[in-house]
Amino acid sequence: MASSRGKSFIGRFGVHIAVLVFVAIWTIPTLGILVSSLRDKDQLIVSGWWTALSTSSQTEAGRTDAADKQVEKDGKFLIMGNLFGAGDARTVTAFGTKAQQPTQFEAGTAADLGEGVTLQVNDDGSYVMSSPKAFEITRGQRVYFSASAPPRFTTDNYRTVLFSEGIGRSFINSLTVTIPATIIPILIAAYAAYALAWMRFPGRALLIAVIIGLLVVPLQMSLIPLLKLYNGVGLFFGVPAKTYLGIWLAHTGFGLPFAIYLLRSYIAGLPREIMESARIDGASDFEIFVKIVLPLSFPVLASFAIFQFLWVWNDLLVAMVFLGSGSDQLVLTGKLNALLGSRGGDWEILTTSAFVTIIVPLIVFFSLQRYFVRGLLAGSVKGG
Amino acid sequence: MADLTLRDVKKSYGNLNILHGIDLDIKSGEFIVFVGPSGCGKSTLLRSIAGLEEITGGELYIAGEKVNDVPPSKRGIAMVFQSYALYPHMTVYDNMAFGMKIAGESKAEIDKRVRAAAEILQLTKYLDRLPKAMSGGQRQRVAIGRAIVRNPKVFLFDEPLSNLDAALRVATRIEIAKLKESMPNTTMIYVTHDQVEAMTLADRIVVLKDGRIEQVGSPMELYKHPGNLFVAQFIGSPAMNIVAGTIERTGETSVVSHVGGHKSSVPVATPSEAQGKPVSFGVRPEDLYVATGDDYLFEGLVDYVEQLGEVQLVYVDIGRAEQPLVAKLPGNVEVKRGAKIRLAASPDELHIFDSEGHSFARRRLTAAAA
Amino acid sequence: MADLTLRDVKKSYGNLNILHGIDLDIKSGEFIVFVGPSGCGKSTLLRSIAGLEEITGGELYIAGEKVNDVPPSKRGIAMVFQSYALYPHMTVYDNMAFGMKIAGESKAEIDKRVRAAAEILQLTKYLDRLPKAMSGGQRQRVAIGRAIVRNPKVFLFDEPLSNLDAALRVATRIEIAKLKESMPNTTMIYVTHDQVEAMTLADRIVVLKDGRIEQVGSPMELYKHPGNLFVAQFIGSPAMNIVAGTIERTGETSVVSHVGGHKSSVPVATPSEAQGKPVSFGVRPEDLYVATGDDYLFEGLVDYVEQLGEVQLVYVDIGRAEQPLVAKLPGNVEVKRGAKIRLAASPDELHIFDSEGHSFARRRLTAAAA
Amino acid sequence: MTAQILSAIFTIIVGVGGCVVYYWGANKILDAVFPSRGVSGAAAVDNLRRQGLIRPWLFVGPAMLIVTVYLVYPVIETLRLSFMDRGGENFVGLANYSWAFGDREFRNSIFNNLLWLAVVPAACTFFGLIIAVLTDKIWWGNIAKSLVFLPLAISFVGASVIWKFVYEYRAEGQTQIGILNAAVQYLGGNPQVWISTPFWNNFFLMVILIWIQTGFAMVILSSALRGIPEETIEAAVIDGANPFQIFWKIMVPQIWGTIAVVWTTITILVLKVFDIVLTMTNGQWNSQVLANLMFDWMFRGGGDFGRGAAIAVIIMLAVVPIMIWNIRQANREGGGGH
Amino acid sequence: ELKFKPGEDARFTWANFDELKKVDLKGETLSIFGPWRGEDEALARSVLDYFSEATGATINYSSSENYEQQIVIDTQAGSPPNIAILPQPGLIQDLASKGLLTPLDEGTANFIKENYGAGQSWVDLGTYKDKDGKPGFYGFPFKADLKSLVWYVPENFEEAGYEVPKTWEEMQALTDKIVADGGVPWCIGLGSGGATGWPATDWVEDIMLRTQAPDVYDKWTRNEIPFNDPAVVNALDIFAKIATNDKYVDGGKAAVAATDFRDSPKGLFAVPPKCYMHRQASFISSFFPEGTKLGEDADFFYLPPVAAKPELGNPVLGGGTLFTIAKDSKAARAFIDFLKMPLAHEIWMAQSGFLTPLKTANKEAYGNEALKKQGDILVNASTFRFDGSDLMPGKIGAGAFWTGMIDLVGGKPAADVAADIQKSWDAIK
Ligand SMILES: Nc1ncnc2c1ncn2[C@@H]1O[C@H](COP(=O)(O)OP(=O)(O)OP(=O)(O)O)[C@@H](O)[C@H]1O
Ligand SMILES: Nc1ncnc2c1ncn2[C@@H]1O[C@H](COP(=O)(O)OP(=O)(O)OP(=O)(O)O)[C@@H](O)[C@H]1O
Ligand SMILES: [Mg+2]
Ligand SMILES: [Mg+2]
Repeated sequence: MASSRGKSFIGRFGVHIAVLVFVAIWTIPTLGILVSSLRDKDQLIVSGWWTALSTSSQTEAGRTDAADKQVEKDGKFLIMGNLFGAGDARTVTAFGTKAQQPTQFEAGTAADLGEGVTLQVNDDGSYVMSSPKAFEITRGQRVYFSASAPPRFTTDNYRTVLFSEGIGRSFINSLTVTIPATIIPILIAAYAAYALAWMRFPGRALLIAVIIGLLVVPLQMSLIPLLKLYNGVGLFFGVPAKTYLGIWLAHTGFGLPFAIYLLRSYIAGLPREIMESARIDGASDFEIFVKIVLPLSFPVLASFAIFQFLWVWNDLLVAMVFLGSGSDQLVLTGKLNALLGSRGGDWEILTTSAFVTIIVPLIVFFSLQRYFVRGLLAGSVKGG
Repeated sequence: MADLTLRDVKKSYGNLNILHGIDLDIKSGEFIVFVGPSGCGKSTLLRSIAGLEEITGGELYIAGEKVNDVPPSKRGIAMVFQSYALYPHMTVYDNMAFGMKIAGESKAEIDKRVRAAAEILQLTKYLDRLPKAMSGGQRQRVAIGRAIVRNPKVFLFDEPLSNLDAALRVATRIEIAKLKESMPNTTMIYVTHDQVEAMTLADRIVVLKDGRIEQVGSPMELYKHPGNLFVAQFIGSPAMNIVAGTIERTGETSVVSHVGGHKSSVPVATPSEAQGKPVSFGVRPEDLYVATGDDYLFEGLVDYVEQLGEVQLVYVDIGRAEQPLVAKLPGNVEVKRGAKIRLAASPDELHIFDSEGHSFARRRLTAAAA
Repeated sequence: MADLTLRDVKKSYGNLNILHGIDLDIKSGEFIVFVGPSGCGKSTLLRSIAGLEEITGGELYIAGEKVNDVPPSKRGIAMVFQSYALYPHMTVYDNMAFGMKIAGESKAEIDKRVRAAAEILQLTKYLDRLPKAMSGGQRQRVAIGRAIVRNPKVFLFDEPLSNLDAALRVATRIEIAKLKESMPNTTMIYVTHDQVEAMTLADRIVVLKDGRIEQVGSPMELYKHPGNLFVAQFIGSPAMNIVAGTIERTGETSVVSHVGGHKSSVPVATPSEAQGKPVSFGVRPEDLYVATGDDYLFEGLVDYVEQLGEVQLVYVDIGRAEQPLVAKLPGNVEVKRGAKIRLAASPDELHIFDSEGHSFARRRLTAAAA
Repeated sequence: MTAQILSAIFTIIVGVGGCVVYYWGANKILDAVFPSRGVSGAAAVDNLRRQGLIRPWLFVGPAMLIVTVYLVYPVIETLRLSFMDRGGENFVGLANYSWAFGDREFRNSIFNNLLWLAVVPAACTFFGLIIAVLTDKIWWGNIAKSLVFLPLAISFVGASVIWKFVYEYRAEGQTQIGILNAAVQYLGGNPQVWISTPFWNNFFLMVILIWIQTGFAMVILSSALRGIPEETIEAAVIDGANPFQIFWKIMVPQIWGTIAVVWTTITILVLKVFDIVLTMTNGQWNSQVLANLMFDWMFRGGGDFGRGAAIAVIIMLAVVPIMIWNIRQANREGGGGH
Repeated sequence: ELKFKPGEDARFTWANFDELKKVDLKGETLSIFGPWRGEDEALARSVLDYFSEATGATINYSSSENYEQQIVIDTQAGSPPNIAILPQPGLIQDLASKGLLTPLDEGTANFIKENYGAGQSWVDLGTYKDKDGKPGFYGFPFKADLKSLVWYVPENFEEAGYEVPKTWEEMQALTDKIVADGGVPWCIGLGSGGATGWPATDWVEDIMLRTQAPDVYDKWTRNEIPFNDPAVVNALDIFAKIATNDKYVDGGKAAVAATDFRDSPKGLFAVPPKCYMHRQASFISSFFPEGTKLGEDADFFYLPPVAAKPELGNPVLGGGTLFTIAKDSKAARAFIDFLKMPLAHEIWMAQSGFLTPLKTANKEAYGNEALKKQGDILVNASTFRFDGSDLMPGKIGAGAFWTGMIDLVGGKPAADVAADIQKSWDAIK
């Protein structure tokens, strides 16, 4: 844009700030799940995801070893050990033996548990419990402590999702569904959109009206009649009712009204002189479409491709209904869905799979974005 | 064979009538130029011939065949659009080659013709550029090139040279003339605002006004014997000077009195009933010369002088309310602003028009032809 | 006060250099016309002045202030775009009113000025139309109107009249001249391909070629004393005839031999070292006349005649390989195609250029000025 | 694995190729049956006219066929069902419709839907437009766009988790894990149960849809913005317009058609929205919307097809004004198609 | 890949496996559609594996997040799975009434009656009318959930000196004592996204069973007594008294509807404890913090009966999945027969999250003490009642009832809530 230069510093700065604020607001929720997907399950609902980035202090419970680990030393019976597992970088600040007073004693001091039994917990989590008599407890003594923990992240969630069995296969299934289900409607819609924008034939206006009307058809409504139809066709020809072809066509059908609507409005806006010029050059409608309209419609084709891709890629319902759920047909969303527990609430898996599924659409978005070129029509016609 | 016949061709946008019934016969191989004021319907007429606009009335024949419903691609035409209409996503080369590719010509043939056209139009350097990286004139040349590489029966040019510089314009004009010569059977229809182009290229000029034909004729005919006031003023630059007058005497040679009661005798026949009627009295700026003696047509003060090099345009205030009289005098005649000047013209170069604007001279001519 | 100063202004697209360093001083209130072949960078220069293109080198001052980084809206300019650049969604009225609305002018004032401009440009009928329902010329007029309703310090016109018919063109040209006169402090920069426009409107003409200034000067200066071969051929239409020659004798008055060994004496001083050097020998078509006696410059056969009414262009084959010689002769001189013709010119009108194309006459002039 | 990839590629080629072959082939056949090149004038013209009659149908044919099967047929089926009882077997006349208008929940849905319609399309289009324009001016625009686009790429289930971590409520004084309440608490306010405050919860749900769909509006509008002739903007700059004026008076009107498209699409989407409501509240706390209500009746507990279909039909009727408006628009712009 | 090698562990009834081998289903495919996903799916598959291993049938198990919707679509459209596993009797009833399900073999009902604890209750549960109004047995109960449980942390009780209450009255006293001690007795979370409110329905059902005779409960679920019958309003009231008492519930009453049911039990394990008791079904243990040992770190007690109504005995509220045949085939029938075998139960019992009322299944097979204890409660139940909201029509049980519960904890009087729900129920009749 010509005006981008020569602007005052403030003006330019303002745009950056504005976009930054906007993007920040838009990104915070997403950032939330990114961080959440890297945290472990239990932490997720204990503290806000934004605190995951800083050192936090938590009050927890631990347990000493039981009597079987006791040693006798200087006439005293000792149980020694560490409340933390290996590699745990937390530090204990205080501890206690009653849930009501979990931070009764400072770390490093000895607490009197009565009957001569004492317990000392050090800041590295090691403890010594001593008693003049032999311990008889079968379960360790509960110790409450307050520990400060550095930020802790785990890639376990990603490991669970990415290395779950059959995921690669579902990935390919998803692509097999998505690629044609993106390209086919583009082709079909582009032809139709061109015809509706630039060709003369009876019933054109009516068709446009119908297309717009069909935009609103709720998908769920059509599932049963269609599946019935599929079953009928399958039965009649003795072929399986649930095939890739079936789901491509289904996605095509559901995506078409929007595709035609979007493409038509764009194609109708192309300069009329260019079409006329091509017509005079002897090009047929087919040639005009292929050689002039398609190349000039790249921006809108790219936009639609992005949306259709997204919608198909993230779809579960249509895939489950029109495609079987066998391993050679189960799509990625289906596979990830299967990783979730029946009662939901596996937020760590949800957040992680949300991120895993995002990647491919994002690649598509990036690679198609360069077709949003400026000034595609520049230099073609002169005038207003 | 590509003669064109237009019979009462009409075109309207909604209830806005643009063409009011055009009748025209164009012989195969003729070079026709459409001129007329901006917005008079030249482009519309051209587009109707091309088949880009559906005409709303009348008939259109190309080579004897009625083409009202024939699509543009089958009319055997090539067209240069006023607004270029280049394919923005194709290079200059592809823009020019497109039509031939569609027609299925061989690669070699396409290449030969595109390069030849590019050479003529000085576009060879730019063959790989996209239209958006071209200057206005360059774009226009591409549009011309696109038309001339093809081999149509009828060429339609809509102001093809308007964005070219004088030199290139002359060169291209000559190329078009040559092109014409090399294709004696190809009909060319050309819209221009440039008098020189119109005069030099045209076999016949069609003068349009408000969607109607005012006059059709060879350039010289229009120049010498404009059929009406409009044509008289439109053809020739600067335009013919028109002053109001009254017929004092009718007959083979008429006498007209005009500004300041000055009487001039004009060798144009007027019928007796014209006696005393108001007329318009016209003389071309270039036909005026500085009167040496008392035998002058106009007298006035020099208002303003435009030096054009070899000639100068002298604007003379002869005391009428409208704009000053213009005289095109040789560049070396000494004329001072504010000075008094007397202008004369040979009686043969004088024109008179009746109150409806029709030329008396013209009427005589047509009578002679009849 | 709006004097413009360009110091070594450069512009390139990527590594394609379009402007190679333009130095130019424009005084406040001057009317400057840029001419040059299509694609030489006129529009680019205009756009750079407007601030629409970021110049890649040099400095640009408006009213003494360096404006390299000043946004277009702060430069106090109005511009007519070569491609019109109308707002497609606004009516003609709104297109013209937009700038004033932005400037916060009162409704009444806007209306007054828009209507006045529309009147001048004969657009009153079309004020409610959208650009897409207008003819090429009408659109161009809207673009002009949009510029003239505003009150800028600098006007930039990029071929504003190219799509207008001759009459309207003259009228508009005069309007622009008047506009200029009514705003003595407004600087105008005008790009055109039309010689007449350039000659009549310009205080000074800037001749550009391939992104460089060839010559700057008043119209008459360029016409009479072109600094080099390019300017000589570019100014004047048809272009100056150039034939190859050799200097036979140097001195205050030189003798040049040219086609067929014919020798002519020219009142142009040449230095002695030029003796025997090849030169170009130029004479304008309009300076040629039919030689009556033996004192002629060129002799040849009439190749082709273009009748333009009061004058005719006679193309004469004088035996050189290049294109024929052109002579602009009065329309009434009887010239037959194929006939032999002898042409002469006054020695004062002859030009000679050295092998690099520099004018000898020019050199003398500048020397005199120094 | 390779075998599978190969078979996937093969399947894809067959699918897409088939489609290409149809268009190419059908046109070739048409050209062959009615040749227009290389035949004499009159015949060519005749053939061309015939081609002109047939070709549009070759172009729209597949689209029409598919749309008929996948959408028109189900619509008719729905219409039929809307006059039937819950099992879809017995004719009940207009009973389902009269039930709907008497139903409190239905009326509540209509009200909520109107709210959604008033807010969401406007907000999405507005934000989308702003972001599309602003990001065009900065070097990191593409990154910014991608971030705004991101929500669109997240599945609905994912999105609902995201917003759980935004709206989650914990009692006052406890550690908040919802960022909104954390912020409120940080600023000294009382945490709110955002999702279950009737009326206002509608807006919190809308925020989610706006968050998702702004990316959609942005993508389409930004492709339209690129189509604006640069020169008109330059002209406006010269005319002294500031960026805001250029935006509102030059850019917006020129992409008005696209804005209408975006607006319409989102409006229709709003009429269809149910996932958000379903996963966040399932229509409780007075946040019911028509589409979710339809879904509820259609599939919950075996479903009542009659009532579900009746609601679906009402949703479809709601789009009629939008349809008319669009057709007007399409007719006005003329589409060049004469 | 069988989980437990046939013949190796005496806890399993391996004889069944050999018996099963006699059924030859090679080449047959059995499609099963069920609610289990994630870990549950793995557990379910471990059972299915034995069937396919023994008979040679191929099993296609699938599930999805919207399986309820999908089963409707699939059955309506005519491409149902062979076996549909559904936890909602209401939904099965609907499908059966539309003629979309096949009744199970004769004798199956009898088998259940004889071999299941509270057998008749289960038979009633699986019996529905078909299209023509003819009753048939459609739903084979396999895998049960126990709902009448109160979870607690034994050590918290120990430290505070609390005893596990034996009666409702004791529980009430304990509640007050905890408050007096400065603690919070209950964690209640009704949040469940779109299904928010359902945990409260379990409370109400449990209270109904403890305050009213079973047949009143049955009438209630069938709307033979109105929802706003004093008996129901009373139950709602009892619950409301707990849930809307700021002192009784963690976070105060505002938190009740807002807290997710999955997050709710975590208060038990907080330090210091945010609450001492949490009433929830057996499955909730999978939402306990990782590493929690049932029976040690956390335990449960039976939601006690009301001492004042000894005649009601020990009623048990539960849930479970019912296996139905949506598309008949030999394999489907054989599969149902497989479910009758103790082995089928024992395999899952030996792992986790599975209870069975099947008396012939070896209780020793339970994977841990907690399960065994729950199994005992189930088998010894004097009355077993299925989750009432699942028995009600979807619009009520998964709609108005939930919404009503939210209103109730929001402070709306119980009578009004009940009246509203009844109104909705009237609307769908
Ligand atoms: N975007 C661009 N990228 C590369 N080259 C360009 C671009 N725009 C213009 N040019 C080239 O710059 C040169 C100067 O262009 P400019 O438009 O200034 O010419 P001009 O003098 O106005 O010509 P005309 O009289 O034909 O309008 C031309 O050769 C043109 O091809
Ligand atoms: N689409 C349209 N709708 C309505 N009027 C139109 C339309 N297109 C052109 N016109 C009008 O028709 C008239 C003729 O236009 P046309 O383009 O033929 O003029 P022209 O003679 O080519 O003019 P110019 O020399 O300026 O190009 C003009 O007055 C114009 O305003
Ligand atoms: Mg025109
Ligand atoms: Mg230019």
